[in-house]
Amino acid sequence: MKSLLGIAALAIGVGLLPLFVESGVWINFVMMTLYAALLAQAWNILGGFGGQFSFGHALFFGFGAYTQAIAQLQWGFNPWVALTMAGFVSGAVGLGVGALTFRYGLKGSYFALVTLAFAEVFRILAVSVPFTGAGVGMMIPLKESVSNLQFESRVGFMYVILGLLVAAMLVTWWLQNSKFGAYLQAVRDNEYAAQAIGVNPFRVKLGAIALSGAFMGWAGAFYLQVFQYIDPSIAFGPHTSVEALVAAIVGGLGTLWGPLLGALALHLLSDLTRNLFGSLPGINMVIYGSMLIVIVMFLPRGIAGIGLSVTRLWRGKRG
Amino acid sequence: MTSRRQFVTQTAAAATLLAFPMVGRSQPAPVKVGVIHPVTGALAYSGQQCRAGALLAIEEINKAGGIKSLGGALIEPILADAQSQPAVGAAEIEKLNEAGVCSVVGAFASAICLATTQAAAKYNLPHVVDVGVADLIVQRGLTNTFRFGPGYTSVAELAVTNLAELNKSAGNPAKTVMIIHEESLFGSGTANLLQKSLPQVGFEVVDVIKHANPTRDFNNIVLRMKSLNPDIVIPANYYNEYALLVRTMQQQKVKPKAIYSVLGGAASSYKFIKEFPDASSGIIDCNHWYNPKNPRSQDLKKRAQAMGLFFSYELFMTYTAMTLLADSIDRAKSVDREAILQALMSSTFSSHIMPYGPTQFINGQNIGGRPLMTQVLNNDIKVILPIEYREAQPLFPLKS
Amino acid sequence: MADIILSVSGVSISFGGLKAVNNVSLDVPQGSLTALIGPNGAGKTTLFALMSGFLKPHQGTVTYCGQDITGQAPYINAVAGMTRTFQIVQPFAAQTVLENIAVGAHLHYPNRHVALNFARDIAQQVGLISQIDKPAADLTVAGRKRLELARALAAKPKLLLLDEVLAGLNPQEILEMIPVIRNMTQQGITVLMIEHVMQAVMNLAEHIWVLAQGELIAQGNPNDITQNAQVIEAYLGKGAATGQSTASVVTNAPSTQVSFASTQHTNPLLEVSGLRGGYGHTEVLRGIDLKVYQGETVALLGSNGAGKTTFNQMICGLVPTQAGLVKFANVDITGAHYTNIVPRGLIQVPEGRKIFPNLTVLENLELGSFSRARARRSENIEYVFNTFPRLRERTKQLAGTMSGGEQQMLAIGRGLMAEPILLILDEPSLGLSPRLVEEMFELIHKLRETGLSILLVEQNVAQSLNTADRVYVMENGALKFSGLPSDLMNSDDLRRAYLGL
Amino acid sequence: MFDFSILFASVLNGLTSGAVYALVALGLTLIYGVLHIINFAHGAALMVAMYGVYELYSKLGIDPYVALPFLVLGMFLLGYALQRVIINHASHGKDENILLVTLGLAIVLENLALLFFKSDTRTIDTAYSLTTIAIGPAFIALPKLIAFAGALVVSAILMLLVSGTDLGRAIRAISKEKQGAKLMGIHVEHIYAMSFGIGLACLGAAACFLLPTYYVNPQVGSGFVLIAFTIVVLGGMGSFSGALIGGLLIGVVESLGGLYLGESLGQIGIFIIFIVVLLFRPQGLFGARA
Repeated sequence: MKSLLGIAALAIGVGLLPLFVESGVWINFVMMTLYAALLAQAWNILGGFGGQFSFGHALFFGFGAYTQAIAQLQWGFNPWVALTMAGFVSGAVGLGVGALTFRYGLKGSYFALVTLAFAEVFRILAVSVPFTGAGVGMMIPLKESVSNLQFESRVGFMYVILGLLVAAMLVTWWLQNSKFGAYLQAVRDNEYAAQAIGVNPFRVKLGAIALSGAFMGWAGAFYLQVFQYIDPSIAFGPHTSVEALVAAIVGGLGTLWGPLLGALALHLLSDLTRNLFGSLPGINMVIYGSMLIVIVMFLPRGIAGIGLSVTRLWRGKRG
Repeated sequence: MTSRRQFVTQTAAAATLLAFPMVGRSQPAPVKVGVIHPVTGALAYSGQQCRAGALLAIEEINKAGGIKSLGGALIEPILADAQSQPAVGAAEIEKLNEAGVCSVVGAFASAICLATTQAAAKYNLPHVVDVGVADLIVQRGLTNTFRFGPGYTSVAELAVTNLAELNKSAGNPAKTVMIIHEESLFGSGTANLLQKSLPQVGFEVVDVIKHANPTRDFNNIVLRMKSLNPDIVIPANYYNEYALLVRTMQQQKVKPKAIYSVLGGAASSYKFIKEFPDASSGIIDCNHWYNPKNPRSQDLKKRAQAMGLFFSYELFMTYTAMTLLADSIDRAKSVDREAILQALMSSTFSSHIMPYGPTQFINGQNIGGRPLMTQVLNNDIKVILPIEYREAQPLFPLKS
Repeated sequence: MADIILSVSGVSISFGGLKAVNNVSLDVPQGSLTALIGPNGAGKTTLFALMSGFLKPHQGTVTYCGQDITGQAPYINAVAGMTRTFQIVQPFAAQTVLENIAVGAHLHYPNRHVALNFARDIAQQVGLISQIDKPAADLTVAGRKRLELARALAAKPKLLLLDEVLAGLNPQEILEMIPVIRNMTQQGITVLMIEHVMQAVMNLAEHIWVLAQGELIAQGNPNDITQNAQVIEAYLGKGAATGQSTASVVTNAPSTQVSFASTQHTNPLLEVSGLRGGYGHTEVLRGIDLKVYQGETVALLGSNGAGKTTFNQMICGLVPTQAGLVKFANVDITGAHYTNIVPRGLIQVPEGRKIFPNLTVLENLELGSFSRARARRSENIEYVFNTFPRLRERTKQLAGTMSGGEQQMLAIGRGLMAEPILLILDEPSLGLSPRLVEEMFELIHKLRETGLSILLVEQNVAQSLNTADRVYVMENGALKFSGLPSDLMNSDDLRRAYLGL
Repeated sequence: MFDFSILFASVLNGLTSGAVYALVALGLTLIYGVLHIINFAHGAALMVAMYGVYELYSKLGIDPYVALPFLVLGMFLLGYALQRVIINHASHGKDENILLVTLGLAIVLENLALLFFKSDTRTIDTAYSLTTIAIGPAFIALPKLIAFAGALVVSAILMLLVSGTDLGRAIRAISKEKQGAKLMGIHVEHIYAMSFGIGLACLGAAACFLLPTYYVNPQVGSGFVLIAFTIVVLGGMGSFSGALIGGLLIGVVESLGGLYLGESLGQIGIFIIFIVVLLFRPQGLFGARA
């Protein structure tokens, strides 16, 4: 219950923000942070609650973005319809990848690397086949109207991403308070013990990767609507995968607020360093990278784990 | 370490620029201009070259007494880093807008320009695109976006007509063409255009090969080239891959009648010629190029080299974009964005170092903008076409 | 005879060379409380795995409620009402006790709240109610055993397989657990338990199966079993069945008696006093005082879970010491890093061999002299090969592909490579066939004759007693007996410790 | 569609490139096999080594092949220090943290390079950079031949080290049986660091063989990481012979793929192999079941 109130508070708080903040920088900052939080939360569903580390979540992101683009440009769907589709398509892709990888019992580094490879395969395909616009990428025309899911101010987009994030967080809350979630975490912590009391690990993992993929897909669709242009390396390149997993891990795996905290911390960090040292190319990223290491060194359980007892710092799930 | 020295001098230059306003107390308020480029990440080199070009222009303008119509107000560059990501570029525009810039110059790469111009449009913030050759940039009806240089369509078209011309004057020695391009927007876009238009002027495109950035090894591409044996090879890619490709051709003893690049990443780069005199010799390029007859371009070149920088197209393209903007601000007689937009739209800017026709912006594109044909001849880059800028006779076909 | 809920007929499985379970058949009657006992490495846990579907038998069938479930996935069996616990407790460490139990409860209660409430009832039953909000990782051994039980109970099993839920508990805790288990049968749950703590087995089980070397050697009610010569032999080793034969063995080892007496006055080689410690929150050792003199062979006996292995690891520097003193060759090595202990010649041949499976036999031996006696490596290899001719034949074979006996020899050989001053042998006879056990002890005799000091940690009592100069018996992390083998043979401590009588 | 001479040249070329990939992969597979770390800083480390080669050549005029021993030593020390000082402490032994730490290291190294060397691509033009040798109908660049031979030699040395010395035995022993190793007095943390050091030392060698025909810039490493992962998986994580053969194989696949499908699409073959191997033979084509 407390968590639900928290989510509500977040929704209302951010929802009212535009009344007090006009600064485009801050609105944009909030929007991009929520966006990063959505990526992280999506990754967290599979990585944090399911213990399955993916290095290729860009796969789902890319499918979402391209679905959004193709549905509009080639099938003439309304962007809102496309947005809905994007999540389902990516979820289905998740099912496919999961069915393959989990059926053959891949876990740990093996699962991580296979996801990486899947993302890369589809990046190359996207570069090579015509209906994705190949290397030229896809650009949706600039038609700013709510019905067209394009807003003249970032505020509109901020509400869209807020809605998506809240949905992701509600799902996460559900994971913490449902049979499915309990089973998922049981499988993460100990597959054998879980089986002994009636859990089917394969089905549970499938559910998780589908959910995770769906939200990643919505994030991709959102990206396209905001920046209007997508190309294979933006869609399937490693950058998005890394952004998602770093924020999730830094924030705290398998927690409700971790991904948001992680995204916030990392965005503050990168914006700060960029604005302070922008004129010395490189040093900002040096500081960013060092901070990443320092955070891991001192918060092994992530930012959300600060409150936890010492013993819990050291125990907990295995990758 | 020269590299470190370069780095220091460059940032020092930036620092002094930023210091200017404090120096002159009596100065009117400085004119803030956003300079946004991908100075870190994959595109860092080009981004930093661009930034250097902008800073050189601003230094020159400020030394010459700033913006006259604003009582000699100095230009204060607000630097921004797009980190080679469109999303970051867009975020940086927001930052520049809050910093109160009256206009923006940037952002080298097409994908980033798409994001920054659109973000700037939300604030009616004038955005001069320095390089960004993708035509999408100026085809979206954004009223704040202006590109002084040519887009790849016009470059490709000109390249094709010029190639036909060269070939005809040499007695049509060349029939077949092979296109090698990098897989992203710029390479693929250019390649598509060439593929369409080359047959119309009587060339047969025997193969089009796309490659990733980075590509570790060009031998198999060159071997393919060897077996298809095209008369002309047309590369459209970035510096690293271009350099590797040409070197590999030399290693594999593949000598087509011409290497005829379109916006070639290295073809008309002094860096490349310096490092690989043999591999580069004879290469023809249809690319952004300065007016060799204009003395200003020569001393700009010297200033750049004095800072340990190569005089690359990124540098003088952004330099020019910056001077164009300064001119418009001067004519606008204000830092009001709308006024600057008007000034840009009506600009007939002529005191620049580019070999362009009369400046006229239509839907944000300067129709006067055009590339030149250059060829690497005895370790220097010489203009071969059009005639009015010709420095040397073209060498075509290459005798081998 | 009540109808049969679980029936195993002729199941066998083997790993590498070792026949872990060999043609075992048994029928578990509905509603009964039965036990499966046998020395370590007898194949009990493997048999559980075969019953519950974690392993697929190479031969034989498993029938549950009249249906053939051979090799059926464990979770399907669990849905059908067969659940198990694990010898090595497997909590969902990151989650609280209540959450752990709730996972089980969800099998029948999809609704979260209902499941949590049911989980609370279960926690109440097994006496965990006070700790439901702790993370499972923070529980004591006893607590985790309870949790293991609770989680299985929450899944409302018809048949419950308990794998050593009492091991490692102190007598008090055991006494608390017994009613909990009995209570289950009263609820109509059929219970089959693997157990080492015999007093529990004896007063709980109505029927007992005895497994040894993967084969069913005896069954019957508790009294028959305790009288069964085969069983006694399986536990206490050859000759223990008849008292006087062992006595003779002890007495016809005068040399040792002398060596023992003579060393009395000199300083001990290994001197442990008041040693305490364990893992995380759980104290395994509750103050151990133990001495080994130069040239002596000392046996440390005790049922498993008694803390013997922890003791070994602690003196070798693998497990942190919480209190007490460890002196080796007159040097205080308490809490020293293992890289400072091994070079002094305190060499352990660990339980479960811990040889390097991906290295060849020769390489294993070579690494034996990694930090000691490297100079005389080749001579020592020769010596080891002469001691174990069978290893010489297998020089280039990957150690992991050898049979258990050969691996044990390799482990000892690897230890000898370091020219140990004191050699600790942890369960050297574990999981070996009787013939190999014989060989193993002959070897230990040989080593002892060479004047090597040995600390022998064993379950095979009679054999150990034949070999040792002095004996310690450990129970629940404390020493219950210390003295001469002959004294122990005639005392009840032994039978109590092993057969719970 | 291609006549023999082309195919022959393409295969030869694939082998020469593959040998260098193998060298990069050897380091990765060693680190993975022992520490079970997926080292994301591997590419960055390669980049550092390449700048090392560049600096030695351009400032001190030391030929890349002469510089090899220094590079190997330097990279070894770097690796040892990184593992012992940073990774080991920061990771708390948790996979996800190790992942982040190596990721962080990669970011730091890449941008330090950007800071010190600027972003421009650097190449060295040795006397032999463009020399080619005719083997039958094919031309192979001399440096690539040297790289091929060199890579084989280095991997041979590495394998001798790992199979023939106590250090090597200890490295392999620890990868499977930590406690047993401790009881033999083998210092686990030290061996871990040694493995990481040796892993990076391989990159030192790779850098020396690469630079005469390649270039260096702060991002150069990224181009080699993914392919190195592929090779490691193909050869079986932790298998050295696997990495070598896998490297050569991938080199050839890449070369022929590029020849027939074109460079961009040709890459896909590599990743399809990668996925298929992971699914159906996760122990790798040559690795033994873990």
